[in-house]
Amino acid sequence: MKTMDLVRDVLDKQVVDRDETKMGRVDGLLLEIRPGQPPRIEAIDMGFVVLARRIHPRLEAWLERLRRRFGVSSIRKTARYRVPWSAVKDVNPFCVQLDVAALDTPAFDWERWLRDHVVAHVPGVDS
Amino acid sequence: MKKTLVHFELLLGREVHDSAGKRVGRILSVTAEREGGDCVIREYLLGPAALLRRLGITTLRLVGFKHREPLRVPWDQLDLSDPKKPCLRCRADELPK
Amino acid sequence: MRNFFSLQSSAARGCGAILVFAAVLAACQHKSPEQELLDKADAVGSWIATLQMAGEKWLANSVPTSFVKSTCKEAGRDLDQAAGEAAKSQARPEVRDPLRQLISQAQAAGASLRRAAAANDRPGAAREAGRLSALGRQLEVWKQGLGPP
Amino acid sequence: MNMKKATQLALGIVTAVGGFFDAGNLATSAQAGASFRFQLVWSLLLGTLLVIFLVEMSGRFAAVTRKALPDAIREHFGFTAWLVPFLVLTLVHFLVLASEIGGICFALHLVTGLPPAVWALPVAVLTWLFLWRSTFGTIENSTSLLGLLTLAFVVAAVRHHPPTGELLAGMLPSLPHHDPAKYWFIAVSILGSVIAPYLFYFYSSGAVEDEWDPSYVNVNRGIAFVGMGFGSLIALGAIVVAAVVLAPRGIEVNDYHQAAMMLTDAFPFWGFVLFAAAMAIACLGAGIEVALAMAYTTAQTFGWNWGEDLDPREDARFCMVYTAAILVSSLLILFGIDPLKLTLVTMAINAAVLPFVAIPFLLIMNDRKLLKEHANGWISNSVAAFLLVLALVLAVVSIPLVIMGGS
Repeated sequence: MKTMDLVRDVLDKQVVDRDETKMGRVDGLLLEIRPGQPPRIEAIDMGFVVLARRIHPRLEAWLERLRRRFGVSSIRKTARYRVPWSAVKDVNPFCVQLDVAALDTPAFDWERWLRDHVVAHVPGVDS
Repeated sequence: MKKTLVHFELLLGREVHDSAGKRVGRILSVTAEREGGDCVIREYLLGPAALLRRLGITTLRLVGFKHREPLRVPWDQLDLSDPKKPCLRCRADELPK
Repeated sequence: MRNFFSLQSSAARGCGAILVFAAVLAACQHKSPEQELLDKADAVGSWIATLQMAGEKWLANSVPTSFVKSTCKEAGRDLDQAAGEAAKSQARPEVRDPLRQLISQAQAAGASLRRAAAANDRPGAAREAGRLSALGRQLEVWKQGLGPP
Repeated sequence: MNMKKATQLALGIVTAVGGFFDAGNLATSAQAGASFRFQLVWSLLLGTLLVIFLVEMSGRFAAVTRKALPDAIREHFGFTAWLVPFLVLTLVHFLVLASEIGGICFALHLVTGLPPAVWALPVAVLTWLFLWRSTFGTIENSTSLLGLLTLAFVVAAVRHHPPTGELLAGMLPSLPHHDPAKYWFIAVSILGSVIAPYLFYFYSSGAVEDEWDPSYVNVNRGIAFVGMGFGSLIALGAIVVAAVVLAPRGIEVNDYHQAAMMLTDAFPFWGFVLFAAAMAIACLGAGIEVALAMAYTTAQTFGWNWGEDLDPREDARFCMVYTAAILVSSLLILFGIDPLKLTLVTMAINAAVLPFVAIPFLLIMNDRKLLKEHANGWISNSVAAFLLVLALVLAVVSIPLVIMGGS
């Protein structure tokens, strides 16, 4: 895809990792404004704080404070995860594919935390 | 040099004024191209027609809705130095058709 | 996106208008005390019929005893409420008092039916079912006496 | 059509029959039949016609784009536009789930005599276990095969030989002779129970789980028409039975106890147990579908990994959503909310939130870039436009009706 509509084809798209594991959505895009050159996409923003910003800047500030105060250390980063555009492998009508492994990224912090601390303790799930 | 960064998602829906201060329309769609490893912005599309185009709605034409072309603003004509108040570097009627 | 926000806020205004509309409708729905009693009587009649059916079905071995007991309990609760509201009604006494009488008889019949089912007293249950059936007919007569609304 | 698609079609139809009839349908049908005999059949027919078209659309969308509805709606309209419908639908789904759990609890109360509130937590655990342990396929097959028990209402209706003339007359809308507020409240509730929003989110996500592709468009059409048609036949059966058994005795359904003896005229010995079993199974099947619909919608909104076929360790967040939803909604029943009143009010709210479902749905079904030649044609769009107008009217009238007519 050479020409695309950033709103239609990139923003809010499903993000998948190398193995096509769903790891979140393009919650925001960061543009770099360059003098004399067209703006380029610097990075993809993912996470709750980014979504909060889209609703209202005050909600973002509030969530950010809450996160700093109560965040469990292992899931602290997940509220905001920024991936440089250079990590994007493919943009297709179905998803935006990144050249990373979801499990190693902060986007999967919650998933990992729930798996290790909740799901693993449910009787009947062999760990 | 420090980079000037703008949150793209916050640009959407912002009202654009031209150099004479006249209201031109809201940013509702943005086209971009991939250049090597980069992805760069080409045009900003303004007005309700841009929204309909983005949503792929063509049926409204059947019920008599006039199908207008969205207003196209090339990347170099939009001043984003204050992302909350984007404005044109020219007058609305000077935009290339 | 801002377009959607304005859409949503107009939707919120729409909801406000609906609530006002509802309040106005509710205010217009003002009923006479006799009319309110008649509405109450429908619910009472429905419970009387339910109790009668439960009794008859229990006698026919179609429903278990526990069901009769819990039905009587639910009916008792609603009938108590109806009795309280009828007592507070502003309707004319010659209209209101026969209904209060009927409700208290229905309460008594429900309680006896419950005891009869619990004690596996089949003749007793049959008697109560008959009594409920008569009460249902009396309620109809009372409704007719009140005339068409 | 190959063998796999034929089985899919058969299974899909059975699923639709099993999944369609739930606490809402049972409650509204019983109330309609008991209070207005056959006069509200038109509302059921209208709802069925609309739900057939909507289910067909949501399945077609999933087959062609391989995306489920919530997924596509967020991508298409953006997060801010989807946020309000998402929150509203989550709240409604929560109430529907509580209604279904309440229905199972009441059915168990009928059989055991213990109060429904006692059953709230065990039922929650049972429902959750079902979801936690099984794959999408087993859930579909087991609940829907058992769901065929609800056909008892149809058999009973036939045994009663309902008056055909009156039944046919009920298929056309008419003004009530008494209690207009109640009449319209039930009419709206029936529409809300038939066009339940969770159906579309569940059905389209299920189609993605079953890996449908564009070649399934016709299978989907068959499932929508036959399955939803059969499902509403069961609801029709319940209206007829209530009209023949309860209405002549003067019983109105303001409490589930008043509906529980419905089948004992047609089946003197088994009727009572059959009612309880049909109710429990219908509500369990629907409860599982609603809980899954909630998990699908949330996971897709935020882009989490999802799928009922995955091991809970692979989509922990998805599993946590249905776990929390089941637990919290069972609390409503534990605290002793009357299941029937909850169900009836929820069905009216279902109708009130229909615009939130209908508007994005109809816009997206017309996107030719996404759907190409499978985008809505003029028939679907006419039905859809009608639905939209109806949905807006319902949204305006249903809240006042809840206040006035809700018993």
